Amino acid sequence: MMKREHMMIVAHEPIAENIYALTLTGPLVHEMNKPGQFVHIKITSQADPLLRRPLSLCQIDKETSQCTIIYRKEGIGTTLLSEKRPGETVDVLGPLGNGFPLDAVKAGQTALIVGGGIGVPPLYELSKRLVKKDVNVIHVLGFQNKDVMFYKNEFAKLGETHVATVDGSYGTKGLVTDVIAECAISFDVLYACGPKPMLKALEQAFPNKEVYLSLEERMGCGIGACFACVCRVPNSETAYKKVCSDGPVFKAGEVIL
Amino acid sequence: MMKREHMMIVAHEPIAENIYALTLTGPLVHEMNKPGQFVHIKITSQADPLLRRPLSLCQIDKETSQCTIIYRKEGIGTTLLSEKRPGETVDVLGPLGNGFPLDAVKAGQTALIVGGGIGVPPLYELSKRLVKKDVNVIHVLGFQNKDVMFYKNEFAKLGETHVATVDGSYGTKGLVTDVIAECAISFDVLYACGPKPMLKALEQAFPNKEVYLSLEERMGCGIGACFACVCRVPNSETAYKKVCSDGPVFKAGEVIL
Amino acid sequence: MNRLAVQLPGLSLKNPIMPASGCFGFGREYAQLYDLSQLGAIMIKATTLEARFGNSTPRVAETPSGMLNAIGLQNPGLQKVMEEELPWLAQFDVPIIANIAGSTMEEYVEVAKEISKAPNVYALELNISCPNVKKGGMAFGTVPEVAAELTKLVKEVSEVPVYVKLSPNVTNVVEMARAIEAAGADGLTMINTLLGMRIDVKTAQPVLANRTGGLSGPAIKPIAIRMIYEVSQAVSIPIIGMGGIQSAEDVIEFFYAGASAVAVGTANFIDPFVCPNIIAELPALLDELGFEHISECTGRSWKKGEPSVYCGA
Amino acid sequence: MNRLAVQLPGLSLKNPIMPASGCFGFGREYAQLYDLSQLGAIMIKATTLEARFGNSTPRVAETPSGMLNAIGLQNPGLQKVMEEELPWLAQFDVPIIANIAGSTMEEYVEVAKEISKAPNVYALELNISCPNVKKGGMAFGTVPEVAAELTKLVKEVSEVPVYVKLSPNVTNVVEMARAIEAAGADGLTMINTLLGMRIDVKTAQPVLANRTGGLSGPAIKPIAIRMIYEVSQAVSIPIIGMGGIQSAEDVIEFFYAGASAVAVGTANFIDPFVCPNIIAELPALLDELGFEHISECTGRSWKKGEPSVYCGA
Ligand SMILES: Cc1cc2nc3c(=O)[nH]c(=O)nc-3n(C[C@H](O)[C@H](O)[C@H](O)COP(=O)(O)OP(=O)(O)OC[C@H]3O[C@@H](n4cnc5c(N)ncnc54)[C@H](O)[C@@H]3O)c2cc1C
Ligand SMILES: Cc1cc2nc3c(=O)[nH]c(=O)nc-3n(C[C@H](O)[C@H](O)[C@H](O)COP(=O)(O)OP(=O)(O)OC[C@H]3O[C@@H](n4cnc5c(N)ncnc54)[C@H](O)[C@@H]3O)c2cc1C
Ligand SMILES: Cc1cc2nc3c(=O)[nH]c(=O)nc-3n(C[C@H](O)[C@H](O)[C@H](O)COP(=O)(O)O)c2cc1C
Ligand SMILES: Cc1cc2nc3c(=O)[nH]c(=O)nc-3n(C[C@H](O)[C@H](O)[C@H](O)COP(=O)(O)O)c2cc1C
Ligand code: FES
Ligand code: FES
Repeated sequence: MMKREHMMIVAHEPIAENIYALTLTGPLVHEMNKPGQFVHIKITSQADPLLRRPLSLCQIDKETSQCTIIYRKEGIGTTLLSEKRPGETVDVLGPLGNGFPLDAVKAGQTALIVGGGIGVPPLYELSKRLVKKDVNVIHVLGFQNKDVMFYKNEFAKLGETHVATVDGSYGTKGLVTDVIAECAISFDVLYACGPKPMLKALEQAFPNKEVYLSLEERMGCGIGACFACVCRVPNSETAYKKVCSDGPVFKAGEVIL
Repeated sequence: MMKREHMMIVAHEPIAENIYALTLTGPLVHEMNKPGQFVHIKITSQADPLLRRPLSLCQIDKETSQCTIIYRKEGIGTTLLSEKRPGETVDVLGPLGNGFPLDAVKAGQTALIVGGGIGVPPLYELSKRLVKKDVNVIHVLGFQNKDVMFYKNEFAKLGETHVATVDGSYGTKGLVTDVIAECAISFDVLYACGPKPMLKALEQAFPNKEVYLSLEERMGCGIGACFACVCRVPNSETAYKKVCSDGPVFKAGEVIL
Repeated sequence: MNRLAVQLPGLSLKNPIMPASGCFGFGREYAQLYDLSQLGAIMIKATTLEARFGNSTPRVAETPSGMLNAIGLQNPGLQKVMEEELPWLAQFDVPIIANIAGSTMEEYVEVAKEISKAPNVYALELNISCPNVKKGGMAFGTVPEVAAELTKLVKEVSEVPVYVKLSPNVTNVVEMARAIEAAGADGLTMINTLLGMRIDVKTAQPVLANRTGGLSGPAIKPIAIRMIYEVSQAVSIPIIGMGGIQSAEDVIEFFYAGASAVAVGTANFIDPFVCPNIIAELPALLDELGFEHISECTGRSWKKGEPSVYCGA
Repeated sequence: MNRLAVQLPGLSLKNPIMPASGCFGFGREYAQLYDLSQLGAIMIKATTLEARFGNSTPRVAETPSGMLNAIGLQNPGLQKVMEEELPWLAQFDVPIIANIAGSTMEEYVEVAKEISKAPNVYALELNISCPNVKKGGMAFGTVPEVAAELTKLVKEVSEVPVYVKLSPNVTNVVEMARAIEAAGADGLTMINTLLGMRIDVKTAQPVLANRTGGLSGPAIKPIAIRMIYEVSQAVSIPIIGMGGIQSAEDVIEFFYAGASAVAVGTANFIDPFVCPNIIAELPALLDELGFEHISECTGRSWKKGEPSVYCGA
């Protein structure tokens, strides 16, 4: 169940250029179930910056009561977050949203897992869970360049892993869709998280496949109350889904990207 | 000269109920000259709380490049300040204002030093300097009660020290003026810092003595530019003095309390 | 004796704390977190005659100690609110204040007439001041005669008392308040959001798809306090105050300014438990300040030297 | 080529950054910290005919990401400003914009006539919107006809271009701006402070001795941006923007909204070096954003698809 908790930072370090891994501990970890869920973090106790920041769960370890988040230092909130040290606490609301459906793919089947940039983190917990279910996983990860690449090795340990970089500084030069086409990857179910153009390209590329996409939208409450994060539903003028509480993961076609 | 510097916290601890001693280090210490000067501290890098907080210098040690501030946890700014740990920095603007005139009293003469509550800190550096000049110092310190009393021993090492508490939990029950009257303290020059009613009482009690009073006022800039902290001057409709840049120490009669 | 109970036209509240309209949906999300019966009342999301999708996203943007929103009155429409949301809310022991909006006077009247019949709707709140819709909204909230006319029409059909929500985007809020009081309003709620905007430094384009939006949160608190201070001295109907409330201390400040109850908006997004927390903290704060009953605080900043009299339920 | 130089009526500025009136005194304090010749211009503290003490203290109060002030136009009066402050400022290579105020139209006219003769005064800024003085101030700033009349009278006597400072405390800022433009103003400056208030929880009394005060600082930035966005599309005279600016990014946001230069107020209190710091940071920011000259940024949020043309000095 969703709760609010001041979680303690146990580890916090840069893992690539402007990319940080933040490990938190607290009872709240025991509420975290599905890969693809996110938490909403209030970074200071003061009114500026005012809003919570949505960040995906990248690893959930109930044994040690720890969870890990990977984030990019972007604006003021993540910059202030990056200054926090182990021993300090952060105010966490979560877990929020519905994660990736694990039962969409069966043991022995193949899941293609596609991540772009800072959309990669939630896919790691997803992949771990699928591997545990004996699903065959193939990862295609896209980054701007080698310097901002992270978790390649971690993913490689779980299954076949391809990397594309926009500038060609590592792996295939180009986009994740280039890799998928080039390697003629075949799969049963596709899971993806990343920038909207990437998600749109994947949706279009595989109209007849089962595809799950994790979306991002500017949020107010993060829990479904404020109507900030809605997206439209096909064939309706007024129907909508909320990214925070109905998503962030949607089946391709369920909402208009 | 006034400068802005991020000073490093070397020590920070509670010394009485809600009273903290904060020791800072940095080159700025070498600009700090007069007891009674203050610094203007910005507590977070964010816009809330927005304004700097004026806090008096309690000790200036050029040899170790350290200065100490003693403050009471009052509102949001000092509460956030109290959470800062050694190793962190604070944004300091200073030194500001004109301190107590040391040359108003000569070697061998007697200075009566009167402090009330959180007005006590700047008097410590003042007393040290006067003692160094071979001035005879007598301290009268007033506190609400024993729990919020601080620096009694430090002052006692420098000279005769009397304490009054409002509730009688330590020393004389009553106000600093009660102690002065009771003990029939005689002196050449009086220096005081504390709540306005105390300063007024002292001004009235010693109309023929040389009396220096350190004032408090709500501040904007702290450097004389915003006209927030003005007080009136006797016998004029428009004349004024600024507490931040003309004060905070004024000779009794110079401004209207 | 309940030290927090307050009586307002149509509303017998166990405490004066309620979530503000648009910041609590229809309560379903918060009901997963705590028992809504703890609340003094609930101001539900603005309801219009037909369902509305609202504006394109992004619909929110952060500002220093505040946020802009341009939701654009998204709501499921009168019928669904009557058939699904209000009956669902009836399971809680809490009066509902129905926030209503429209593009025309007729729409307001129609919604008011129907929604005021719902058994758990104890009052209406006329949203005449939404800055995020093209038609209606703003104009109703800035021209005294228009606001008065609308108030009159709604009063004629409403089965419950009518509160009118004032816009802060006016030169003279007292003039608006007086016109609305004269037109028969039972109470005022204030303030709605201030019209604001943010532009993205990288793209040079407004952050909100709607370009402008309504500013809420702590940043606007001093403006809300000033307006309530002015209006409460000029009218004799009660005021439900709002604008940046985050704590029990803020609630007291609004009462001192002249409010008789308060609503909490944006703060629900930062701390979803803010309303029950404030309710829990108020008695101790009243003790500290030396008040028997919270109503003693109303207007204290301008009612000079008034003796402290118990005046609650 | 100077990428920051901008040309405004009467003002040939080496850069578009200037301290806002009332937040920089007459420059003496900041001159101890840096060379004032670095600044684009200086807007001096409001000058009235006679010396004024202003309001009682406390005169400032903190609010979330903002502050309230009720200085009340304290200043040494026209004569002293002419004889002491302006000549002292003449040692710096920086144009002065004289902010003038009054209780009557006659007072404005008299001050404008004299002060515009000072050799280093290159423009006037009519403060028709000070919320902290009983007479004048507010009314001049909220009624278009009154503002237009005052503008006309001052234009008749002034030897330098006249900028009029708009109040945000109005329903329709565009209407005010148009009336003032039609009356012959050479430029607009906006925004002045929003009227606000804080009440002390312990005493139940307003924190400011004057009770209400003007809200400034980052909290009001989204309101300033919105108003400049609206007004810049409705008038053809240039706008000097202000309200919560703290950084080079903020400056760009004001330009995108429609400003041609900016003033920095409250931020000087938080960081006395803020103006020279912003000036130093702007060129790198222009590089990052791909602009040759800062003037290209003006109005970019609404001038859609306009080709990037160099239009500076
Ligand atoms: C469901 C979800 C999961 C996410 N998971 C991750 C993650 O695991 N790692 C990661 O690095 N980032 C993630 N993001 C994006 C992350 O929320 C933003 O990068 C972050 O909010 C930026 O905050 P800031 O203060 O640094 O930037 P600022 O630009 O200062 O933020 C200003 C405002 O805009 C919002 N905002 C800015 N960028 C985004 C964005 N891309 N999406 C939504 N809101 C935004 C902020 O939340 C804030 O309200 C996720 C976003 C969503 C919606
Ligand atoms: C010249 C000078 C020297 C001072 N020296 C000391 C000192 O050595 N130790 C100490 O404990 N206190 C000192 N004070 C008082 C100290 O500045 C306030 O206690 C502090 O600003 C309170 O900040 P806050 O955020 O905790 O309270 P808040 O109530 O949150 O502050 C809100 C605003 O009011 C201002 N404010 C509140 N109380 C005062 C006050 N008494 N005087 C001036 N402004 C105030 C704050 O600076 C801030 O702008 C001094 C004040 C002045 C003017
Ligand atoms: C996301 C959001 C949606 C809102 N929707 C409505 C609405 O539908 N009707 C209305 O009258 N006010 C609406 N408001 C205004 C609030 O009810 C309230 O008046 C305002 O936000 C000030 O209070 P606050 O600062 O506590 O949020 C909305 C505010 C926000 C932030
Ligand atoms: C302490 C203070 C004094 C001010 N005095 C004046 C003044 O004399 N004349 C004037 O036109 N504006 C005055 N202002 C308004 C500022 O010039 C500016 O318009 C406003 O503060 C918004 O900008 P900011 O948010 O950067 O401070 C004053 C503002 C402050 C904070
Ligand atoms: S963020 Fe509030 S409804 Fe999704
Ligand atoms: S605090 Fe600004 S003049 Fe003293």
